[in-house]
Amino acid sequence: MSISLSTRPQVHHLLKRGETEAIGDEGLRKGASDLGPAILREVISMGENKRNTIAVMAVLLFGFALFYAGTDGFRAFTAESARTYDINQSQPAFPDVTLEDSKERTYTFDEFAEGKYVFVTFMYTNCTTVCPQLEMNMAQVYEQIPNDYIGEDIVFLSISFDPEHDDPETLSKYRTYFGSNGETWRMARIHDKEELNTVLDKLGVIVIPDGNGDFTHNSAFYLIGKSGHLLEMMDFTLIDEAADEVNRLLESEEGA
Amino acid sequence: MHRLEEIWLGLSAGVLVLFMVIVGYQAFALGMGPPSHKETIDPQKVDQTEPFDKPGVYETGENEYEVVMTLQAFGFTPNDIEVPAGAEVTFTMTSKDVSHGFQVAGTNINAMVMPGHIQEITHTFEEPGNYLVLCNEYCGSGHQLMSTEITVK
Amino acid sequence: MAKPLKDIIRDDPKKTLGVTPEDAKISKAYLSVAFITLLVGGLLGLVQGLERAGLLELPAWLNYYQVLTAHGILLILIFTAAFSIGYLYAGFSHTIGGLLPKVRKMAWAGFSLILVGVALVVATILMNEASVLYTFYPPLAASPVFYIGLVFVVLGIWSCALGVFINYHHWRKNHRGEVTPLFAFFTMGVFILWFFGSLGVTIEVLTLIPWSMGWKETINVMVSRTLFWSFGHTLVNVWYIIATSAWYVTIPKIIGGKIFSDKLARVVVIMLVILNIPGGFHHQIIDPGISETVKFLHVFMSVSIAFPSLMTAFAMFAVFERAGRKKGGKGLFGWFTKLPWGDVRFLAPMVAMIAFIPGGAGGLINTSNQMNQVIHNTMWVVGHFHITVGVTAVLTFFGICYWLVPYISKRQLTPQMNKLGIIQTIVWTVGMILMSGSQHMVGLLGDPRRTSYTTYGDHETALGWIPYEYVMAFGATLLLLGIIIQVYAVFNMMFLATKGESEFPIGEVEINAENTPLWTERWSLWIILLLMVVAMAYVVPIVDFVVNAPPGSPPIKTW
Amino acid sequence: MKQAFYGLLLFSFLALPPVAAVMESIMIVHMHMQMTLLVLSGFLMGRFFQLKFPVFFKKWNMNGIAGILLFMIIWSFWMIPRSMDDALTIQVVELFKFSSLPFLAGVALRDSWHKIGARGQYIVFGFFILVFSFMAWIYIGADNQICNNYLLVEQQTVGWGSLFFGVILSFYVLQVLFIDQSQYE
Repeated sequence: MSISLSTRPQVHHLLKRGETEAIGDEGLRKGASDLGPAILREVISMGENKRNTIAVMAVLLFGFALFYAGTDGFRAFTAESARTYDINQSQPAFPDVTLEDSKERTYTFDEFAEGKYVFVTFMYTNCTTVCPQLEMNMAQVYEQIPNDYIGEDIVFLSISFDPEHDDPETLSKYRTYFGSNGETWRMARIHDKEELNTVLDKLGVIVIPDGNGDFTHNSAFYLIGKSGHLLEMMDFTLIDEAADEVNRLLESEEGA
Repeated sequence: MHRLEEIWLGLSAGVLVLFMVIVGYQAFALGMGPPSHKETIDPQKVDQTEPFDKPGVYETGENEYEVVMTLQAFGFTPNDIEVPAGAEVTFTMTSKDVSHGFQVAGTNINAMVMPGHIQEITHTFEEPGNYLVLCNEYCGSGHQLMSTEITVK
Repeated sequence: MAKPLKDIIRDDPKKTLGVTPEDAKISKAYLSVAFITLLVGGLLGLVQGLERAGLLELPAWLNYYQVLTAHGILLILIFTAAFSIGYLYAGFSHTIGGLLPKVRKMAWAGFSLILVGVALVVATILMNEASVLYTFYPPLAASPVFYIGLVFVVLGIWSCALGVFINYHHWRKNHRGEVTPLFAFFTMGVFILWFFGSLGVTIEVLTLIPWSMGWKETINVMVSRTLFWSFGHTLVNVWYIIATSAWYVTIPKIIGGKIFSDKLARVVVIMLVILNIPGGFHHQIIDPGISETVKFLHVFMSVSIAFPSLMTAFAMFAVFERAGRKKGGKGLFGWFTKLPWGDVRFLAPMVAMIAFIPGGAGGLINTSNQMNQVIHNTMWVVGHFHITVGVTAVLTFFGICYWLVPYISKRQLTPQMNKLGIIQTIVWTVGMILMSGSQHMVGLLGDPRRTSYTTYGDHETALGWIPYEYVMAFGATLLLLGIIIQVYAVFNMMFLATKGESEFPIGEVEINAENTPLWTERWSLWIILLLMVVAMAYVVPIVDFVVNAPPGSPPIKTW
Repeated sequence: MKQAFYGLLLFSFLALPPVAAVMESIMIVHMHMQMTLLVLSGFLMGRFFQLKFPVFFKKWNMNGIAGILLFMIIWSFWMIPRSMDDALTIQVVELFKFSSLPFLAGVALRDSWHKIGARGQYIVFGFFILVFSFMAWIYIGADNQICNNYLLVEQQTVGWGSLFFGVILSFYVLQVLFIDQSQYE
């Protein structure tokens, strides 16, 4: 079983050096064209060309279909973008879980939300990379919302997915770094492992512990509508767009 | 290829694969994998870092113990350790200076303890006795003196 | 295949007329260094063995770890390198018809570089500035001069490697459409592996130099360690390929047989070159900071090296059986007795091969996740590499001497030397069985390696190890005796034995064997595959150690 | 035919659930080793199909272009982070991976490699260097998740690994281009 890995045509292997020189390329070409009369050759090559074109077209078409299907029509090249797209489409309901906030109060999500919009992020306080940025950006969105709406029509909530470490004490300290007031913008943990997992699963938040006490996770802004369903999932790096979107929703609500 | 050669190589490959299967089964299904803890620590600030600021033996559950241990040239802290027979003991270790080895003669406890890294190994001591703990990675002129004992009662 | 003599003389005058005197000089120089080093290193080995058993107390100016460092570096690095270069250059010159003048110069340049390196390394060890052992794990910090000496040694080896590459290229240009002689093929494989295998440790040493000088404050311990082992175990396999070169190429000729399959031998070399470098990772199986899955993958990569070795086992025994049967051996094992047991040129490498059966099995144990935990850093490991390196590689080297030295010095292997060689082989074998055997056993009981004499405060477990250590010391004594005989034999054959022509035994291929395809010569492709395998193996731990690096360690001197 | 058998053996080994699970648990092993080995198994098994359906290959892959395009398309598809993530979470996608890589990409590569000639092979090498460079660029540079199933450090590992592969492959191609290969044949 020898696999030839040569990058040159195989013919040279079969002929010794001297012979190759004697026959030369001329001879090789002649050998190849000894297939039949000129006309027949013409016909064959026409058929060949056509088939080659067909085959290439078919492959390209297949490739196009494959990429189209695999990327939701060239929209989602990462699973994260696919997830955003999916969730924005399906608008899952936020599960009614029990929260424990930085002031050691416990209540369910529905009690907290009660006919308001909720602007949600997921984080953990030990995080040194994305989470501070995420919360910082959240703070900027918070500031861009007119005061009238805050607390009345919309509340903010940062949920920790590291309940073991993030007790109320830790959260109340963490909250002050970003100017969260603990009332209209609360930081809370979901104590019950099962409930936590349901939320993460429903909203497609993926959290992988890395063994060092840190987590690799995805981040986004989640806007929950008044009915408790997810309205929109937004890129957390686009602060102004997110704030505008929220404001637009709140205003249209008022007008109606 | 010769027929016999092919049979021989086929068998060899089979044995090697079987070997891998056993190793893999033990490591992943039976949880007998080698100590591979991943946390890190500043090797120059071990004394100020939790939990190594308070090395010692802690009872963490029913017949479960955690030994927080630092290794330095040429000794182990805490020094003499006492646990009851049948206790499941987890050693959480780090080095304050150079590379050390943590070996308990007569058991399968054997782990490298590197500066900057926290290593963990768990063992259940069934038999009472006086176990010899020694450093098995060269750490300097007093390397042969670096030892302690675990007393299992 | 047999060419008329006239043609041979025209094509390859040097082959017909024996060794080229200039090339022989290179080999003689390297071999002399090798065997002087062996004598010193062996003596230090005995000192260690006696100290370890508590039979000898070292004077105040010399400590155990100093002796151990010198023993390790002299034997593992210098003896093997010098011997290998001497041997390979002789065979390379013989099979391709002499070295180019510039390649000769490179070999001499390499020789000087290695000598300078050895001088620097030995000086720092003697001054007790470098008792960091052969593995010099940071943050143990030796004097910068020690590391600079190591760089010189590596540069010397690279110079020789480059010489081989240049000469090979030259040969290829003039022999289009031909496969290289098998011995030259082995030589290429060895030097390619040597070069790429030493890249990791070179990077490590180059980062250690500024650190040991105080220009850089800290070092990443785990990265250094990983880089070291990418080299540390590859080196062992370099010797192994060198030993197999003698098995494949010369033994068939010595025993009056034929090479089983030229193609198979080359495939084995290619596989060993491609697969080898990741094998070193099993030294880190119980290290922190590497996940179990990555370790498991490395077990797989290490174990895969066993495959070409099993191919070798088959090929060698096929050669033996055919040669024995040709000489009239009957029945299932009759051929075995027909082998030339009284010829040291066969006996020594044969014992070496047999030793690789337990040696290789021990290797599989060392490389597997859980069993490694039982014997990691114990005397078992010492026993393991004394049987693999000390017997499989070194005893083959010894056997090679009995035809190589007469060949390069235009003398003969006299019957007295042959007899001496047989005695040497027996002394060596018995010594190793005693020493390595007791090391294996006491290792299982937990006796740590690289540790000066100690009873750990008369702990009963430690006291139980002492009897084994006595046996070790006794074995070490026999081994030193063996070394003295060997060194005497080498220099006798080099300068004193009867003059005459000796042949360089190059086996011929079986007539009906497959032809060797030319694709085996695509070294650029094998190098690419080698690098891909290395990348696959090392990118995960290295990136992990760099990205999740803890604060580094400053240089520390604890001796 | 023997190599087709070895190919099948390799393929069955890779498809064993524990083997697949171990390989997929490390991102770089998943992308660069498992997928490569799958293609290799198909490459070996290709011999079987070539002998079984000689007419088909001759007819529809006359000059090798269609085959090599198919190979490149399949390979690129699996280098999309999304596809790889989906393979881990969606059974059907995983099944598609295990069939497309060997039976479409591997077999096509086998049949086309010699047909496309030296120039075509350079293009394939160029394609690989491009893919590797691109992966190096996105994975090393990315400071947030591209793949939801792996840690950030694993993504970076893939980036550096791809960079390394790209560089050594470039060296290889340069070497083939500038050193006269005929002396090695």
